[in-house]
Parts: sequence; structure tokens; C-alpha cells
Amino acid sequence: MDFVSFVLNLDRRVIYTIVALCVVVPLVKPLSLPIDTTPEVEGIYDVIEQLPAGSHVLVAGDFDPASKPELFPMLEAVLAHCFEKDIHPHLLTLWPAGPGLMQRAIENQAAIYNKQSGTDYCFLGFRYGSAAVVLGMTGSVTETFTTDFYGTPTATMPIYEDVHRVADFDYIIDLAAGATVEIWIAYGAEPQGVPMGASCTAVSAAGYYPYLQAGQITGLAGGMLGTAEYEVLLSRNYPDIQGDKSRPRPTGEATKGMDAQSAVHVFIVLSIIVANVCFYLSVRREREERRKA
Amino acid sequence: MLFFKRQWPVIVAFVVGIVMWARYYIPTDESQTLQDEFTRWARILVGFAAILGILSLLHHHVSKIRLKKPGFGFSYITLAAFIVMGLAGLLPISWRWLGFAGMQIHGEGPWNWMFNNMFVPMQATMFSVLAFFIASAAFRAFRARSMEATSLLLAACIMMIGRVPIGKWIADSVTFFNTPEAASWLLNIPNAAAQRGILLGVLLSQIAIAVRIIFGIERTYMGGGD
Amino acid sequence: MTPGELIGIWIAAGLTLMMFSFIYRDNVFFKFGEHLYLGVSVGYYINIQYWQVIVPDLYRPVTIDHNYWVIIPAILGIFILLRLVPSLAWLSRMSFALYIGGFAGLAIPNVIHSIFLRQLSETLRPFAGGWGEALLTMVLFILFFALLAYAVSGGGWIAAVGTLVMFGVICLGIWLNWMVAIDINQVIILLGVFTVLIFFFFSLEHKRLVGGISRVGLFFIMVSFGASFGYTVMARISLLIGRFQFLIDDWIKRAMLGQ
Amino acid sequence: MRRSWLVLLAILMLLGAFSLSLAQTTDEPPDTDAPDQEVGAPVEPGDEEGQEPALPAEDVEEAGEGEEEPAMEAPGDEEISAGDELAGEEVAAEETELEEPGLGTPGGGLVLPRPNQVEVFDVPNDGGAGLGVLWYWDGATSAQTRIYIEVKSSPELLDEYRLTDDEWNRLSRELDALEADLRDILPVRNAARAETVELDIALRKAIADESPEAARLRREYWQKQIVENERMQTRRDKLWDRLQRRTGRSSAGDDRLPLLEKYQAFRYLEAAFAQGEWISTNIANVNPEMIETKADYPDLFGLDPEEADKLYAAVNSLRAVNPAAIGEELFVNAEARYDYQAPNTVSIPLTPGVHYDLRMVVMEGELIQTHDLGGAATRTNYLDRSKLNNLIFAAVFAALILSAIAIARRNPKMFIRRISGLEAVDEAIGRATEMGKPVLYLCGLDPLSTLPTIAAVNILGRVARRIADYDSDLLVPCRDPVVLTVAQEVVKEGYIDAGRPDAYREDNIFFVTDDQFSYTAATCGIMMREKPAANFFMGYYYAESLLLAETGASTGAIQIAGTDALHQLPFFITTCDYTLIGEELYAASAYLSREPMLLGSLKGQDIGKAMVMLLIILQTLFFIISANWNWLRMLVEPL
Repeated sequence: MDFVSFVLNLDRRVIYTIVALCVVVPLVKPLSLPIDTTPEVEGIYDVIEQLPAGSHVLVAGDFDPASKPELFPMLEAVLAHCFEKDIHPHLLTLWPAGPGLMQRAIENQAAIYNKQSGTDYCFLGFRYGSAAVVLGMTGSVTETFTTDFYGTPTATMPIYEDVHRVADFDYIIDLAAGATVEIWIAYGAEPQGVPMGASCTAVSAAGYYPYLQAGQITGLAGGMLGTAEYEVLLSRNYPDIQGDKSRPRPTGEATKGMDAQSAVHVFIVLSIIVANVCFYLSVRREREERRKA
Repeated sequence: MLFFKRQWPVIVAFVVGIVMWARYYIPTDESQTLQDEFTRWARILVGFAAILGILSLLHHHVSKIRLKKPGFGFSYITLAAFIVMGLAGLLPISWRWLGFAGMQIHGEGPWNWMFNNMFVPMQATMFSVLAFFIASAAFRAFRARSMEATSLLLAACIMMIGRVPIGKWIADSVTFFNTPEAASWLLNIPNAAAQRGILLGVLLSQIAIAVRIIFGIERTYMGGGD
Repeated sequence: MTPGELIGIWIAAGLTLMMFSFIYRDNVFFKFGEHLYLGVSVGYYINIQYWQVIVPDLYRPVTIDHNYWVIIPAILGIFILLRLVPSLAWLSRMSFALYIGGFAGLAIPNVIHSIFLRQLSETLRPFAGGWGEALLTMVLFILFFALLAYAVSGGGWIAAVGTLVMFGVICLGIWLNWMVAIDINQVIILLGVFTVLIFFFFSLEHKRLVGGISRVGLFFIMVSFGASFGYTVMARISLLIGRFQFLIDDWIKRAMLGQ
Repeated sequence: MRRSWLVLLAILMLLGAFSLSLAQTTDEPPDTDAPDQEVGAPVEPGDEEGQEPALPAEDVEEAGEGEEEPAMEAPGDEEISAGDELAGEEVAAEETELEEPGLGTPGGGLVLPRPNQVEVFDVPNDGGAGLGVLWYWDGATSAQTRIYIEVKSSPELLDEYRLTDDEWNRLSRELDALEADLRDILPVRNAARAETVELDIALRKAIADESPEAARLRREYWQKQIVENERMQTRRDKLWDRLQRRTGRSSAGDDRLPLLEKYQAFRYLEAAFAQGEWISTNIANVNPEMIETKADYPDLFGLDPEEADKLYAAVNSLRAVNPAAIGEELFVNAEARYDYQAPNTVSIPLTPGVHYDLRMVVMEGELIQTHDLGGAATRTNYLDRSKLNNLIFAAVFAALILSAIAIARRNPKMFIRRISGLEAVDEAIGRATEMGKPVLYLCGLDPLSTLPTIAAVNILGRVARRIADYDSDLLVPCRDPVVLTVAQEVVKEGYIDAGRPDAYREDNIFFVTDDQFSYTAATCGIMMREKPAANFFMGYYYAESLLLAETGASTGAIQIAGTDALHQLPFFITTCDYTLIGEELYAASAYLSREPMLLGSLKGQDIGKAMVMLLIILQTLFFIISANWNWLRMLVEPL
């Protein structure tokens, strides 16, 4: 058996093992390759960075646990960034499987930064209806979300004194595992003239470049890479939590995963190249054999 | 009766659709109120549609058990898990005796515990399995069969190397092999152009479907039957 | 770590491995996990339904605000549920007609405003620079793409050489700053959008010139799919990394080794 | 014939677009385009209501003995709101004669500029009314010059804001109820508030001194702040919400102000009228150099207006300062009774259907001069003309789709280009016959109500007919029972059409399971066992696409895919021999089924695309001809 047919008939289990090793080894022994930030992600970071304290940012976490490794760290980073700058995040989700994760993220970050629900932030929870929810919020936030996730009436919250509808937010950021970015653009951000940023799973990232090109979103953080870049930007500018030297910011989950990502990508690219070369050789050999016969 | 079954829904869709469409161009408060009220109703309706999904799933499993279809034993697991998870969130009972601090959906109750330790890992794992299959497909199936497939794979390889830290590392060591730059250009220029072309086409077809629904030509939403 | 957390991590790890067993093949552990997941998710959704929809949108308005209007959509909602009763299933059409018709009406102007016109006007953005440079750039690029199209639609080696020569001329032009003020990327985007639209245009036979242009469009589409392919690989691997992070950090390090 | 009407329509569209844009350049502008941000957006979001009225008052005193007291109530606001659209005709376009020259020129040759060739007209605003003023300066303005535009008061004007008896009763009834309910709440809250301040100081001191009192104080503070103050505040807010809800809109419907605000506007205006004949507007204390010209508002005046440098300002609200004694009737002692503090200034939108007379006050240092500008009546706007291009596009496109479907009903032989993937289908089936192996066909994972699945079933009909011709086996594992029934029908029909009803075997089209991954596993199992010579993946797929296509490729089958699932397409393209991309799937299905609905809307969309492509070509051409010709883009600019 020569090399060509060995490659083409490689057992699945061998490949699976290599993939598993490519993931596990860098996780246990990190290489810590530096992560370069791109203008796409800076487009989100800079906008939030330049908002004055007391601004209101609408954070829509439209994802479920299936995209947790990609978007959950992004959500935490965005919330941390807001709290770091005393910006009020308003968190909500259009996905029914979302609230559990959102709750975890906002409660963790609120505990770290010692923020109060209703005055410093609000977790609006979930409502059915995607576009209907966004359209409802362009009319009135507190009527669309009459209560927050915990059942507290929103109309009485101090945070909603100067925020009534989507147009009153200073920035919208959507963390999307599906097609909610289009909904936010079409019904929320664009008609109301609110700048918007998008963070999405890598699967759909390529599809949002036309919006980025046209300036309909200020920035785009795609997948784990985008999240890792955001984490890098955050910890570069805010190495300590609230400037407290005794509380250094922990390395983000996505940043930790990027080495494994590199390893698997290199393996897959190599296997595509090797397998295609072998395939080409075997096709040529077959053709020669046929000609001989 | 047949009128109410067949024509009436079409008329409703037409009237509501036209009103919602026209109101966009009318800048009065009444027109805004109309939209707000409609979206409020829509939210409630979608909520019920979601219940429909839940009920039909349960119905499916119950009937599987009743008819003893193959693999009906697993349906017991589904039903049991549903009942436990459902009650954990709904019952106004303190779970302190089980060591949980919260109740219903608040705090660290059993509902939250089950969400974090069962729902999250299982849903996350389901799709992560595909990473293995992609790697195996890279060996066994991703072939440059044609010009199109070749250009696709080429772009994909540039992306895969250029969008991870190792691409930067390679670019720093080998000057001519700057995949991060190439990947960024690919994404921002040809990709954006193609996606915009596709997007314009898709939008036109979305609008066409909406027009067909309003004018009663497209009636798939009505379901089967008379 | 509390016992609850410890048990939780062990259960989560066990379920993770059960789902991973699908790699080997469809087996009884995977089936068990899958059905458990289904049940848990339905239990989860029913709670979300109750706490995030019924309570704030129906129960509270009626009991606290005395807003009885919400009863009408609630009745329409109950009609939707009647889809499960075959003899009354037709009632659900009213609700669906209201909802789907209304949203069709809302979608048309909003989609046109926010996405269609915006994207179109962005495509039609005027070129920077003077018209002479624009003309030169356009001519060069159109010639290049025309030759490329001719080459890939069976123009033979002459077309191929012509394409390469044209490419050389463009490179030379960029090097010598002929097109200094023109945003070349913008020209490429314009051509890309145009050719992709031609590819999805079904009223012209894809022969000769149109065939060639649509082939160029196809290449743009392929590059875009290549990008999304690379990104999809990244997404799937990210999920795998996430699971392994859990298994290594939480399960092995925290729960087993107690670090 | 088939192409001619298409071309005709495209030309018609173009002509329409052309005439529309030409219209922009004339003086009466039924126009379409301008960036959204300009609509009603303040140029300088600087000051808001509630700024102390003292400032402008000082200005006035400094201004000294003007001929008339100008801008008594000017709130010192620098908002310029651009009107939205110019209503069809100009209501009053009076060219005002110059008045007497102003006061002397103590500043050494300084002469105040005066407005010349003034036009006043109605500008319907987005959801409001507004008046536009156009003028030229006669004389030079400087950085110190400030202008005010004021509205003449008249009894009729005041009546617009007067409550009817019914409204009055409603409001006073609700306010009485509010007062009664607040009676228990306010004293507690106010007391708690007052005590909280003291407690706060004491608590801080105690903490600093590490006094043992701290714990008790903290408990007390918590009791006062959280339990009493905040809880009472919440109850107070709820009662106010109730009031707003119940007195929301006035009954007449013509008025945009909620009752409470209307009443307040009336009181403020009444007081303002009592003080002087003229009342301030949103154009107050503006530096003339900040004022924009006609050319800045292409949405109002077209792209290339005559007199493009004429200055333009839009008046859309009145400004009134809190009269110290607002106090009549309802609002006597309002703070104690309703916990309501009247704002220092209010901004009162102009009412539609009222005639307003305007004047301009020009001020520079000590110098003041006033000029009558004439007047105009505002009108209600029932069509947002800034959205006209949207409306035209939507209407034309809808008409296109509907008529294309109607034409397709009469003439189902409409031209659609050959879909090359369909030829590959025949080739693949031929090969399967040669090898004596079956063909596998999947209809996707979605139910029958979705378009991709319908398309897949349509293509299945064609595949079945070819297979019956060639005499091979067709396997169709289904995920949805409804799709199963339809697929069986379609395949049977195909066999009958081919004249081979005997060869049809119902068992080959079967239901597997409706669970995503179990379905995938079972289908992969079939591929491994039966080793089909050709696999067809049509319809909508999710993450399992990769598994299916990879298994198929490893068995060496010819694979043809067709899906509009964008995320799965790359996998199909790299693993399959031929792929129908996105809309090609629908086109193939329309091509085969000749269903008028599919065919017609495909045609309609094609015309839409043709319009877009035409725009791209024209824009490029025009740009090359003349670098400034950019109106095509303005045509599609969303507003």
C-alpha cells in the first residue's frame, strides 16, 4: 500500500484522534500566540469606548447554548466594558433558549462590578416575536417589556427615566446566532437612526460584510476570533477590574481557545492540500492504467 | 361555513397586510398607535404558536408510547425530563431541603441547575461533534473537482490560516505569505460584493413572497384541509 | 465547591460524553441523551413561555392594569392551538392570516427602506477622483473581467494569455499610480455585484457574453462561499474547543483533581 | 415577444425614474431623497428645555431699549429643525418690503442686516406641523449677530390649545383622583427623603469614626431609603402612569398633545400672551452663520434649486417660559398636591390647520431690529413624502410581481433559461442505469409548507420520470410524513407519465424518523449498504449536510445538490459534482413545474434585478460622462 492510497483510505478514527489532540494539547499547554485585532472588531470596541458614562446601550443576546463558546465570552466582555465605563447595558434576548445564559452573564458581571439592577443595568429577559418585539420597542420599551426577567415592572425603574424607545439608546449591539442582525437593522437601528454593532457566530459572519461595507453596522465580531479580539482589546485597555490593581482581569475564554483553533485549522488546511494532491495523483494513475489496458 | 374556512383568512391577511403596509407612509400618531397595537397582538400570537410546537412534540411522544412504535422506550425519558424540568420552574415550592437556594426560575434553583448542567452541555455538544466530521471530510470529500470548487477551497484555506493567530505568526516570519491581509481583503471586497448581490436577490424574493401573501396567492400558511 | 456543583459537573460531563458517542455511530447512549435533551428543552421552554409571556403579557395586564384588550389576541392564540384538533383546525387560519398578513405588510416597506435602498445606494456611491481616472480604471477592469470570462467559458489559450496580460497591465497601472485617486476596491465591488446579479438572472440564456459574465459572478460567489466555509469550520471547532475547555477545566481539573 | 415586454417595462421604469429626478430640479419639488438624519434633527443638540430662562432675559436687558421688547421669552435655544418636505404649493410667499433702517450705528458704521425677499410656507413635518422661512440678507451678518423668529399671538391661536369642557372634566377628575391617592404617599416619602439625607450624613460619620452606632444607622438608612422612600416613589410613579394612560389623548383626535401637556401649553401660552404680543419659537438666539441654505435641503427644494444660496429655517414649535403664577385652578400648589413640578420652559408643537404670523428679530450687541415676515397656515400631512421613493418602488414592484403571475397563468411557457444542473441530473441517472445501482433522492429536512421543499418535490417529479425511462430504482427516505405522501404521489405520477406504472414501487419511498440526527444516521446507513450510483440532495438542510455529503462522496456516488441554505452550500459545492445555488433551485422547480405562481414571481424578481443592474450601468456611465452627475443614487437614497 503506497502513500497515496494510504491517505485516501485513512481511517476516520485516526483523523478524529488527531483533531482531539490538536484541541487538547494547546488547551493544556498553551502557546499564547499573540492575537491581532482587526478594524472590524475595533469598530465595536471604539464606539463603546467613546460613549460617555451614563449612556444607554442595548445589548441583544440572541443566541442559545449551542453557540456558547463563541458568543457567551463576547457577552461577558461587552457587559464588563459597559460596567467599566459606567454605561448602562439593557440586556434582552429574542431567542427562547437565551435567558438562562443571559442571566448567568449579567449576574456574574454585575456581581464583579457591584452594579444594581434597575439603576445601573436592566435584564429585560425574553419575549416571543423577534421583529414584533423590535417594532414594539421602537414604540415603547417599557410597554413591550412590562416587566424585566425577574418580574419587576420596568416602568418604575430609574434607568427608564430617560430611555423610552429604541431611538433613545446610544448604541445597539446584537450578539446573534441566527438571522436577528437583519431584524435589528431593518426594524430597529436603521429606521431609528441608532448606530449598531454586530457580533455573530462564525457561520454567518461572511454574510454581514455588505452591512459593514455600507456602514449599517459600525463593527462586526465574527465567531470566537472576534470575541478573542474584543477580550484582547478590553484587557489591553483595562488590565485591572475598575482600575483596582489587586483584581487583574482574567484571560478570556475565547482568547484561551485560539491556540487550539490555530492547530486544528492548520491540520484541516494540510489535510485538504494533501488529500487533493493524492486524489490528483490517484486519478492520473488510474488514467494511465486504463490507457495501458 | 366554507367562506369562513377559505376566503375569510385571505381577506383578513389582505386587509391587515395592506393597512400595515400603508401606515408606514402615514406620519400621524394614529398610524404609529396602529403599529404598536398590532405588534403587541403579534407577540401574544407568536407566544401561542410556540406553545403549539411544544404541545405537538409532546403529543408525538405520547402517541409513540401508546402505539408502541419502535424506540418508544426513549419517549418515556423525554416525558419524564419534561415533567421534572417543567415542575421545577413552575411550582412555588422552596427547594431548600435539596440544597438549592432559589425557587422557580429565580436564583440557583433546580430549574437553573438543570439548565446549566443538562440543557447547556447537551445542546453545545450536539453541534461540536461536527468539528470531527469536518476534519474527516477534509480528507475524504473536499475535492477540487471543478474551477468553482478549486477557487472555493483556495479562498477557504486562505481564510482558515489568515484568521487565526498562527497566520499572523507565519506572516511575521515569511514576508510574502501574508494570509491575514489576504483574508481581510477577501472578506471585505469580493465577499462583500458577492454577498451584496445575493442579498439584493434574496430581498427581492422576500418582498415577492410578502406581496404574494398579502394578495392571497401564496397560502401555504393556511395548512392543509378544506 | 458545593455538592450541587460537583454533581452538576459530573452529570454535565457524562452527558457531554454521551453526545460525543455519536462520532462512533448512532447508538443507545446518544439516543438516550438526545431524548433527555428534548425533554429538558421542552420543560425549559414551557417555563420561559409561562414566566416571560403569559405572566407579563396576559396575566399582569388583566389582573393589575385591568387592560382587557389583551383577551382578544389571547382568544386568537387559543385558535392557533386548535390546529391540534382536526375538526377545528381551520380556526387557526384566522390567527395565522392576521399575523402573517400583517407582517408581510410591515416587512415590505421596512425591508425596502432599511436594507434594499441602503445597499443599492451604497453600491451606486460615486467614485472618488476624476472622470479620466475612473474611465481608465473601468475600461481596464472591464477588459480584464471580459477576458477572464471569455477564458473560463472556453476561449482557449489566447484568452488565457490575454487575461494574464491584462492583469499585468493593471498591476503596472497600480504600480505606476495611473489610477491614484480611484478606489480600485470599489470598482471590484461594483463589478462583483453586477456579475452576481447576472448569475441569478433567469431571463437570459447563459451563452456567450452573458455566460461569461455569469461565470465571473460565479467566481465571486465561490470566493464568498470559500470565506464562509472557512468561517464555518472555525465555528464548529470553536464549539469543540468550548466542550473540551469544560471537560479539562471544570471536570478534570476542578471536579476530579480539586484544583 | 417574451422578452419584449420585459424590456418595455424596464424602459418605462427608467423613464419614470428620469422624470422623477428631473422634477427635483424644478422649483416645485415632489422629491424623494435626503438622508434621514436631517429630518427634524437638531443641528446643535445643546440646550434643552428646563434651561434657566434667566439667560435670555439678561440678553434682553442688555439689548436695552429696543423699539419693541424682543424675545422676552426666548429660551436661548439653538435648535434648527429642518422641515421635512415642502407641501405642494406655497401658501403665502410674500416678499416683504424693507422697513425703516434700524437704530444708529454706534459701533462705527455697523448696520444690522435685514431679511429680504422673504417667503413663508407650510412644511409638513414628520408627525407634526411646521413653517419654513426663506430669505436673503440685506447687509452683512457677523459672528455676534443673533436672530429670533417669533409668532404673533392671537385669541384664535390660544383657542387651539384650550381644553373643551369634556376634556377639562376628564382631566380635573383624574387629577382629583390622583391627589386623593397621593395624599397617603407623599408625606411618607417626603419625610423619608428628608430623613435619608440626615441619616446619610450621620451614617458616613459613624463609619468614618468606626462608631458602634453604624450598624443601627445602616439599618435605619436602609429602612428609610429602600422601604419608605423607594417603595413610595414606585407607588407615586404608578399613579402618574395611570393618569397619563387615562388622560392620554384629547378626544378631538386632531391634536397631538396629551391632555395634561395641552392644558399646560395653554396656561404657558396664556401667560406669555399676557406679557407681549409676540412669542418665541424654536428659532431663537441663532447665529445667522449657522443657518443653512436651500442647497442643504435637496429633499425640500430639489437637487439644483433656483436661488440655491437662499437661507432657510423651519419653525416647528413655540417656546413659552414658566409663568410664575401658573397657578389657576388645577395647578395651585401642584408640587404638594400632585408631586408635580412645572418645567421652566415648554416646547409646544405647532398645531396643524392654524394660521401663524411670523416676525424676525435681528440682534447684535445693543442693536435690535424687527421685521415682519408675513404668515402661513400649517396643514396636516397624511403622506410622508420623504418615503415617496420607497412607496413608488414597493408599488411598482408589487404590480410587477402580480402582473407577471397573471401573465404566467395565461402563458405558462414563459422563458426561463436552461438550468445546467438539470442536465447533470439526466447524466447521473444514466450512469446509475449503466451500473445497475439505485438512485437516492432526499427532499430536505423542512416540512412541505416551505419553498425549498416544494421545489425539491417538483424536481423529484422530473427525476422520477427519467428514472422510469431508464428502469432503475429510486429510493426516497423522508423525514416528514406529509412530504412522504406527496412524494409518493409525485413519483407515481412520473412513472405513469413515462408509461411504466408497473415499475413503481411504493416501498421505496418511505418514512424514516422525524428526528434530525437519527434521520441522518439512517440515511447514511442506506448509502453505505446500497451504495447508490447517484445521490440527490434537494431542499433545505441544516448541520447534517456535511455528514450526508461526505458519506455519499466516500461511496463514490455522483452527487447533485440544490439548496438555498447559504451556510450549507459551501459543503455541498466541495463534496458534490453539481450544485444548484440558492435561487437556482427555485428556478429549476419553476422551469419544471411551470406553476404560474413560481414562474411569475421569478419573472417579476428578474425585472427587479434588471432595474438594479440598469441603475448600476447608468450610474457608471453618467459618472464617466460627468463626474458630478449623481442623481441616480439620490433616487434610491433611503430617507
